[in-house]
Amino acid sequence: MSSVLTIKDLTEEEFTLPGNAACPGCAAALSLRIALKVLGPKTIMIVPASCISVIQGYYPKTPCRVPVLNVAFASTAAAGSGAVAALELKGKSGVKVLCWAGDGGTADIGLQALSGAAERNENMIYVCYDNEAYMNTGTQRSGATPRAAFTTTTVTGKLERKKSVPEIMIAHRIPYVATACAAFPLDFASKLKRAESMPVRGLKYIHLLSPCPPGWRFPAEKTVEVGKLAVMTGMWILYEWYDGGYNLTGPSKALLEKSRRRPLKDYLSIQGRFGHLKEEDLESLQRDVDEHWEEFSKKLGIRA
Amino acid sequence: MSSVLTIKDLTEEEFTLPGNAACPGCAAALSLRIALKVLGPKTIMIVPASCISVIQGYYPKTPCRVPVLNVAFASTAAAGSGAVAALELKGKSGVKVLCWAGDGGTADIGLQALSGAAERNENMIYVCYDNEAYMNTGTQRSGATPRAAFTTTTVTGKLERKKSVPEIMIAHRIPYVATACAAFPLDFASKLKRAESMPVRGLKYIHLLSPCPPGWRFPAEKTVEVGKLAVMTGMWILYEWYDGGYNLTGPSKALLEKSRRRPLKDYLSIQGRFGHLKEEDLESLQRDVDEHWEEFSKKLGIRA
Amino acid sequence: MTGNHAVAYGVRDASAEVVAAYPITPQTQIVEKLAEFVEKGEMRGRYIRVESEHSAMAACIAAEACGARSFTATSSHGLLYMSEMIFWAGLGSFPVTMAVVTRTLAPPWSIWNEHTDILSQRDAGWVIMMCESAQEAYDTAIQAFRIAEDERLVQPVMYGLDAFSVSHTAEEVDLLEKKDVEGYLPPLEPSRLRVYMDPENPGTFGNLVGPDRMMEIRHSIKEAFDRARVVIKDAVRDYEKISGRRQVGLIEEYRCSDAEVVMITTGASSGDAKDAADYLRDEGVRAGLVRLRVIRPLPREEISDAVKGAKVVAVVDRDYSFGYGGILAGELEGYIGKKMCRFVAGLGGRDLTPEDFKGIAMKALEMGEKGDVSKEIWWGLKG
Amino acid sequence: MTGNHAVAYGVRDASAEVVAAYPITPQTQIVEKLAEFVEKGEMRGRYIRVESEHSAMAACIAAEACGARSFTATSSHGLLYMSEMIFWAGLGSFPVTMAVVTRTLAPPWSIWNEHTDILSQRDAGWVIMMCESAQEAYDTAIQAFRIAEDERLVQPVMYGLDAFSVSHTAEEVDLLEKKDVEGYLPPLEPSRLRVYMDPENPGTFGNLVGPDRMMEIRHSIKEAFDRARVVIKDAVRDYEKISGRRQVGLIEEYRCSDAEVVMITTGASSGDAKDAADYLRDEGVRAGLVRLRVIRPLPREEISDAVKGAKVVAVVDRDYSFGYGGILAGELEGYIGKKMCRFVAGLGGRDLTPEDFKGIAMKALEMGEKGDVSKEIWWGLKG
Amino acid sequence: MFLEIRLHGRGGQGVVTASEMLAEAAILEGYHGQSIPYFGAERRGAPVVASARISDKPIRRHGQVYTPDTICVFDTMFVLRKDVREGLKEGGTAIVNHKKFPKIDKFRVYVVDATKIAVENGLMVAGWAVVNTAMVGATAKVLGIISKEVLESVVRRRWRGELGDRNLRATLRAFEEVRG
Amino acid sequence: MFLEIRLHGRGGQGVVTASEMLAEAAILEGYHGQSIPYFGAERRGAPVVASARISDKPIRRHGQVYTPDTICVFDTMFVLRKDVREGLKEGGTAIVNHKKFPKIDKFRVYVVDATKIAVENGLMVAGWAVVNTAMVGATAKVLGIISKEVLESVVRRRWRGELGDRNLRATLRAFEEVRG
Amino acid sequence: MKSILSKPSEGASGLTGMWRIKRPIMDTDKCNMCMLCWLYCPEGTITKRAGGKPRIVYEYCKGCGICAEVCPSKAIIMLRREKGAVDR
Amino acid sequence: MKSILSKPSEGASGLTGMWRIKRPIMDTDKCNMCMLCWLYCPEGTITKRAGGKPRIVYEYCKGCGICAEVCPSKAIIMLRREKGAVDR
Ligand SMILES: Cc1ncc(C[n+]2csc(CCOP(=O)(O)OP(=O)(O)O)c2C)c(N)n1
Ligand SMILES: Cc1ncc(C[n+]2csc(CCOP(=O)(O)OP(=O)(O)O)c2C)c(N)n1
Ligand code: SF4
Ligand code: SF4
Ligand code: SF4
Ligand code: SF4
Ligand code: SF4
Ligand code: SF4
Ligand SMILES: [Mg+2]
Ligand SMILES: [Mg+2]
Repeated sequence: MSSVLTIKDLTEEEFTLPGNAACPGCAAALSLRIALKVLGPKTIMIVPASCISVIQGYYPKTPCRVPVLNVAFASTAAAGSGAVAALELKGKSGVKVLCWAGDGGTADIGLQALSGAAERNENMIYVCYDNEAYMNTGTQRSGATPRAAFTTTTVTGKLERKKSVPEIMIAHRIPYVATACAAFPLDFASKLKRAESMPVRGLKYIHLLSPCPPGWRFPAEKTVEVGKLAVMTGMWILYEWYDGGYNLTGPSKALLEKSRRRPLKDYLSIQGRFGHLKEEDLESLQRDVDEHWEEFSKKLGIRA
Repeated sequence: MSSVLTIKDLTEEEFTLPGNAACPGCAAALSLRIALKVLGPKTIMIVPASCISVIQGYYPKTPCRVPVLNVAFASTAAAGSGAVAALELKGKSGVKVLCWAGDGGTADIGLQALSGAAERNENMIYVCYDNEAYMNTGTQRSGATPRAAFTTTTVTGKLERKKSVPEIMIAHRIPYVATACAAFPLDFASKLKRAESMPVRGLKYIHLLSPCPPGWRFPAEKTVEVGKLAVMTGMWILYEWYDGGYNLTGPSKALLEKSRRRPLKDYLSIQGRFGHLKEEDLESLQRDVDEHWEEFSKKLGIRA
Repeated sequence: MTGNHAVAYGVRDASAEVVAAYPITPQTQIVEKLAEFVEKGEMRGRYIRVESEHSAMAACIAAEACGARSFTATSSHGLLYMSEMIFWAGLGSFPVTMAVVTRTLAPPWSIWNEHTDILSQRDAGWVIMMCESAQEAYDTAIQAFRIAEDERLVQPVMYGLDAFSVSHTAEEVDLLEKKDVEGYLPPLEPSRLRVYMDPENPGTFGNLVGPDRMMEIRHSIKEAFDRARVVIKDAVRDYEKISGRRQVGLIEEYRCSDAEVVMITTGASSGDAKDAADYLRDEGVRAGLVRLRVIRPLPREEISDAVKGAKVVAVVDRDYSFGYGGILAGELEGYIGKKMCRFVAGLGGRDLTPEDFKGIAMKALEMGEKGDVSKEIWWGLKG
Repeated sequence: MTGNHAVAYGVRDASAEVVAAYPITPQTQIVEKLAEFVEKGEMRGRYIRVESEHSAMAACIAAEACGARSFTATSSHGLLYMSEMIFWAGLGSFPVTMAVVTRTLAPPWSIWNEHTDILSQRDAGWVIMMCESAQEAYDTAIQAFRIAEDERLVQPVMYGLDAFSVSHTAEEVDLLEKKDVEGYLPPLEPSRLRVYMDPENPGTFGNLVGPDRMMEIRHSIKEAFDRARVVIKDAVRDYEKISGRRQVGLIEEYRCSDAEVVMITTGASSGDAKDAADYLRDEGVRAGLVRLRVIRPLPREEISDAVKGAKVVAVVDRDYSFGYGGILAGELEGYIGKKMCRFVAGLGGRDLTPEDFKGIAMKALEMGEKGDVSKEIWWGLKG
Repeated sequence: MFLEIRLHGRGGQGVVTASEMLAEAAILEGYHGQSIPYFGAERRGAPVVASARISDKPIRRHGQVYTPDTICVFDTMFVLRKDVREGLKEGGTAIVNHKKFPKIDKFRVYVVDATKIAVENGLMVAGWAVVNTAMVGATAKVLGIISKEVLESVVRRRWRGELGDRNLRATLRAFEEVRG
Repeated sequence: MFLEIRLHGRGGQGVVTASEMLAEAAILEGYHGQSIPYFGAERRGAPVVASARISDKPIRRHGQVYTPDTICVFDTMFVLRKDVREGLKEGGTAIVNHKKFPKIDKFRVYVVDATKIAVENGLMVAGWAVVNTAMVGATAKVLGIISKEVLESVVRRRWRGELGDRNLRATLRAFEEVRG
Repeated sequence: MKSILSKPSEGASGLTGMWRIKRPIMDTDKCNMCMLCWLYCPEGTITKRAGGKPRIVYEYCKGCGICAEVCPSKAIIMLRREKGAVDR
Repeated sequence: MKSILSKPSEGASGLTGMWRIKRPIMDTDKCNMCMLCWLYCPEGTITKRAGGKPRIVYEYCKGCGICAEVCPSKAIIMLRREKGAVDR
């Protein structure tokens, strides 16, 4: 279970039409474009309040070439459950349900519905695109905002650590959990493909780090670079979890050894949201990363 | 960090007065009685809709000798957060906040508020007394209902596995997570004491298995026996998690080896809610337990 | 059969396809019965055991969007907890139906009857009905689907059952033949929907609408509601045909035409009020009753017609809006005028009996005679 | 300063102790500013960055129960998502205050102005006020604490700011001296509360109340609301003293006394309506205006007095209840009677200008002359 | 005819079921029937009340029964409690689960040893005698409008097989044994 | 006096800030002032509109400005768009960020090279020239009721230190360089 | 201003001893004073006597039988009410 | 009965090429057809020509510059609009 897609595997057909309302350089828009290439037209999207609801622009137009059900902020996975039930009942099991929600709509206000759907093991794919704050409302902190980041509600930097939704989902023991990063679209595409083609029914969860130029305060063209640095510095780990065990994927595979990881500073210093940090803050965050890897590497051993 | 309290350590003073509205043999009432002995009168309780809200009987009387704020079903940990903020601001840091919620109010409708409080690491103790269904409304399934159990909304037995809130809380990396069982009040008391006296601020979470005679369908006098069997069969594991690592506690310490565990059947067969099970169901549930221990034993290795 | 079970049978007989619900006293019997129907194969639908009411309604909405007939039930706090999604269903024109067992809102906790909960959702774009008995609960459960899905309307419908006095009271209930119900209801086709998620013909529901277009979208719902009266009347008339039983339309008039005092009520205790009217007439007082079966659309004209001849009208509210008063009285004020007495009664589960209604009618007559009806009376208030 | 910032400054100046809030457009500026005040030490309070609005209100309630002055702010869907807790605060008599930036409810998504959201909570046991300007937003933020905590009332207070036209519009705002505000507000003492969690004197809040006692508990809230008028008037009078500025009480009457046509409005566009009244008077039409500053308790008598002399009254609703109509018109119907014209205007963020109000007033006069005011007019509806 | 019956027992004795059975039986006999539970915190052993109405006209009212014609007392302990007798009409009937019971002037008192009947028919749950079917049998007899055949069908609808047999036996025996 | 101004620019240019600065400056000059953003999905580069009102009487209305006396066009690209000029009163004023610009008969047109001024003062964010302070300076001059001193204080309130210096320089330079 | 708090009192739900169907009877002679019965009684209806021996408060004891089950010395037996001592 | 669904169309938010401040210019000679620019363009405004080489759709290209950044052969440069070709 480790086939990796290549560019050639992605259809040329676009399911998000150009001329949408995403900011220039938006990684969330990029990832959605890729995702729909993988899943194809027989997909119903469920979208809560978020940048992605705004990206769709104004009625009576939409850039989305698959059906999209916009839903209330807290209700994504519950709406997904209703859609799955209806489709199965109507015999349309070929139609996939894709929930596509932000970190706020997943880690905070949508967590309960997601947890409920996970416990019931609803047969759908849930992607959380994580831009690490409430971006649509102008960059307030979310549970997924990393420690020390500036947001408009943590003007001196967030005090608490980032909530890990993938680990929470693993605690739910659903069939498939993965992390991804918008800067590695083929890794993301491969994981989506895997999630889609798993033989077991159930909830497949992918948590996608999605750099955001205005929210993270970097120039639009740096989106891919920032995303790559998140992974290369080890701040964000690419992995999959299924059958009770973890796998590192993509560049993260090579980063178990600390020396292979780029210094965290490279990632932090190109983003305005970390601009206020002092040297000791950087060090403390670097320690977090190192500890996290250490903890994580122990989990890697466990495959049931 | 493993001091275990004895009967002598528990005050004779009662903080839940006799003559309350709990069913005869209620383990939740027993545990609350013990908990308040440990925490003492300088405790504010936050209680959502649940059996515990009914146990308090009718206005203008209450059996509770500590202040109790009854709150809406979904709001326990959020209300706890507000109470903590107010008490700290008012300089009353000696007063503890104890959230006391059922499994429905914790694993299902209250999970989001709990997760939020965990991410913010609010300084309070949260006890989930888990009677494995919505008992106050007459035994409907909850996320914490174990697989195969009869409830009024799973009349042929629940299909999905029990959601593990302690594991979800561990994924939040709060300072202290423990499981307990009402049949081992001193183990529970010791964990509460530990949670209370931890030097680090933050959320301490204890998940307490709480047998329920009418809901599980066994005679009232068997409450302690049923609880003990839950542990001795390995269906319920007593453990603590802190500083990044797990500890088994109480009788569970001795149960790593499968042969030391009582057959699961001993536990299931004395409860009406499992009365419909066939031999192969029992075996399949036994396999679940064995697998769970295997998985769990691997985690025991990890102490950061 | 209890009112709750009557609803469950109605939902079964109407071939609901997706049920998503969360338990709450005194609604539990409805969803327990439905869960059982589904598990035992007596119903083809799916039962989603959601983790909250908010999710229940979200699941129903999405199920409707995917073409499935859907149902939920709740009460009091469950209703408030799903309020955001109730508006979502109403403003999005998803023809969900929902039973609401009316219960007092906390705090403090109370599980007994009051109508404030269902009335608190009266702006949400739903048709709102109230049931007087278990039989009417069954009938309404079926009619609700017909009304909700009528192409002229396509809006959700909720109906109230008084906690315990309808929900748990066991009464005689005639059930219909499944095939009659099938003929009565629209086909289980997605075409009946305004919002349908169809990969063959993709569209986006709910993206932003600017100030230049939103008001027109809202107005189209208003127009649907303008048609709702007719839709309901048709649904009732056709139901009379399949059931062979008389049905009440928007309002029920009981001994109203010659009444000097008319009580206006809704829900379970209307029966007690009818008994009271009979007793009063035995005693020589011409009392009558208007029962609101439908609260949205509010049958203002029908009511003002019905009470035209009365000397005095007593609106009995089993609900309250602080700083405003009894809600029904407030809403009907302009249509009844200076002869309207406002009674607030039966809050927090306080029972109402024929004796109470006799008292209310007499008090109203007395106030009418004195010429001052301005005071709101809290009936049965203790010292 | 924008209306949003005005609220934040008001809350700071009132020494709020616990702020728990969740962001939503167009409320974000309020909570961002408060978060900044707290982080930068300009305010002694705590800011709880909750994970939802339901939790925001729950935290405020518990903070009040532990003796802390608390505040939150939200809008539209945030308001609906916390609805259960809004009722909890109201029915439990927790004197929380809350700013509501009024915004159109979805679906479809809209972030623009409409009043249906705040009005949807009108049964919750809260005092409800509406602000016309940034200055009034500041003043109201402070007065709200005084009103909420007044021993004669002890109920929560919410106040609306029209999305963007008040919330984001920058205007002149006079701030008060901190010490004046301190003198104006009740002391920060737990004694002002009906519910106080005190380990020295333990009690239980909210356990079951049977049908034998509940109605009396509700009635005690009704009585508090009966006193609310006076409480508000006192709060306004005392505020005039410390601010040296004229304040509006329950309603504002603008050129009403001799008006042939009176418009009834609330919120931001009342200013546009006043300009319209002036223009009309320039053109020889005696137009006037009643602005509702307070919606709960509903100032029925005040309004009916104010419009007594008018030939015709035009109630302008920026809100809608399907199957009922404009909410304010519906609520005032009985008090204004047969000369009331109902206008629904400015839904979904459609802007209202002095030209619109001129048109509305003229249309009302025309309808009044024709003698038929029964039709509800959707003003500014396109094709 | 308009009959109001109130049943008093304790959680676990099947009081609500009994009132439903009475209403159902009346309906099968061609009357109109209604059963109204009073819902509180229902705990095993704690007091429980339910009511039933039987009438030859449709029953429209939905309130509790406050002035019963008949009370049915499932549990001896309660007999002496004031609230149990509250509202019972003068000349009304009390049917009591008891071996024997003193006459009370104002009421007609019937007794039946429902506990014994239940125990002897193995109608026990967790140490509790479930006396509801016996009490229904006794009440049916006293009311005089419900036949044994109808009782049988009411019992059979609720309990299948052997459990049904035992409940039926209890019902019919109480029908026979009740005495006034 | 009652002046209505509408500002047109793109996300990232500081249009709303500019309208707030104008209103604030007017207030400091003793007038009443009001700034009203039109709020949409604000994306970098996407069209943005805001309005301001200046009056010698209190401003009560709160609607958008539909018939401006003056429009302020931050971005050359927009100049030719119909919606930008929509409602501009005959004889009204247009202040345009441009090197030079053709006279238009119906309006009085002023130009200022705000982009150059911003660039030369290092007012760049992510490759964007933030032209708002320059546009405020130019507009202030054209309106003729706002003094340089007031402009300075309005700028200083918003930006401290060196950033304030640069913004102030841009404001004052535009004040000087705008021509009609 | 009126507090709407409920106040702590015994018997908040009445004399719950009335719920009992079996009655725990303690044989103090057999008792070894381990106090497990006290520890496990859900109701708190077992108190300590002066001498240190446990005592059952029958007003509120619901008769669940847990004390009898956990007593290591079988010092407590459960009597069916019908056959046992007269209830208060 | 009226559907209230929005229908898919290009330019749902207008000609977003107007948002651009820099313009990507592709030097097809330098292009090695790796299609990374196509893969990474968030807008989908890079399409394949007949010959297999990428082409930029300027009506909607927002000028984010990602394509230029990810191009391994530096075949795309970003021109400031002011100095570059006239925009449509
Ligand atoms: C109940 C409710 N609360 C708040 C909002 C306001 N809101 C809309 S989108 C959003 C932020 C979404 O954040 P996230 O999920 O991280 O997505 P992003 O905008 O960052 O893409 C918020 C707070 C809402 N729509 N509904
Ligand atoms: C929003 C809301 N939904 C439903 C309910 C009804 N309700 C009250 S208690 C309860 C069950 C509680 O279950 P749990 O938390 O497991 O506690 P238990 O009753 O089992 O002790 C339910 C469903 C409610 N009070 N509020
Ligand atoms: S704010 Fe960030 S996530 Fe949202 S559209 Fe812009 S770039 Fe994308
Ligand atoms: S139902 Fe269970 S948990 Fe609830 S009071 Fe009874 S025994 Fe305790
Ligand atoms: S458990 Fe038995 S031995 Fe121990 S104290 Fe109680 S009665 Fe005595
Ligand atoms: S029987 Fe139960 S309630 Fe009574 S004393 Fe023993 S343990 Fe306590
Ligand atoms: S990335 Fe560069 S080399 Fe590759 S296809 Fe695009 S333009 Fe050509
Ligand atoms: S500049 Fe950005 S939007 Fe334009 S083609 Fe390149 S990647 Fe796509
Ligand atoms: Mg986000
Ligand atoms: Mg439970």
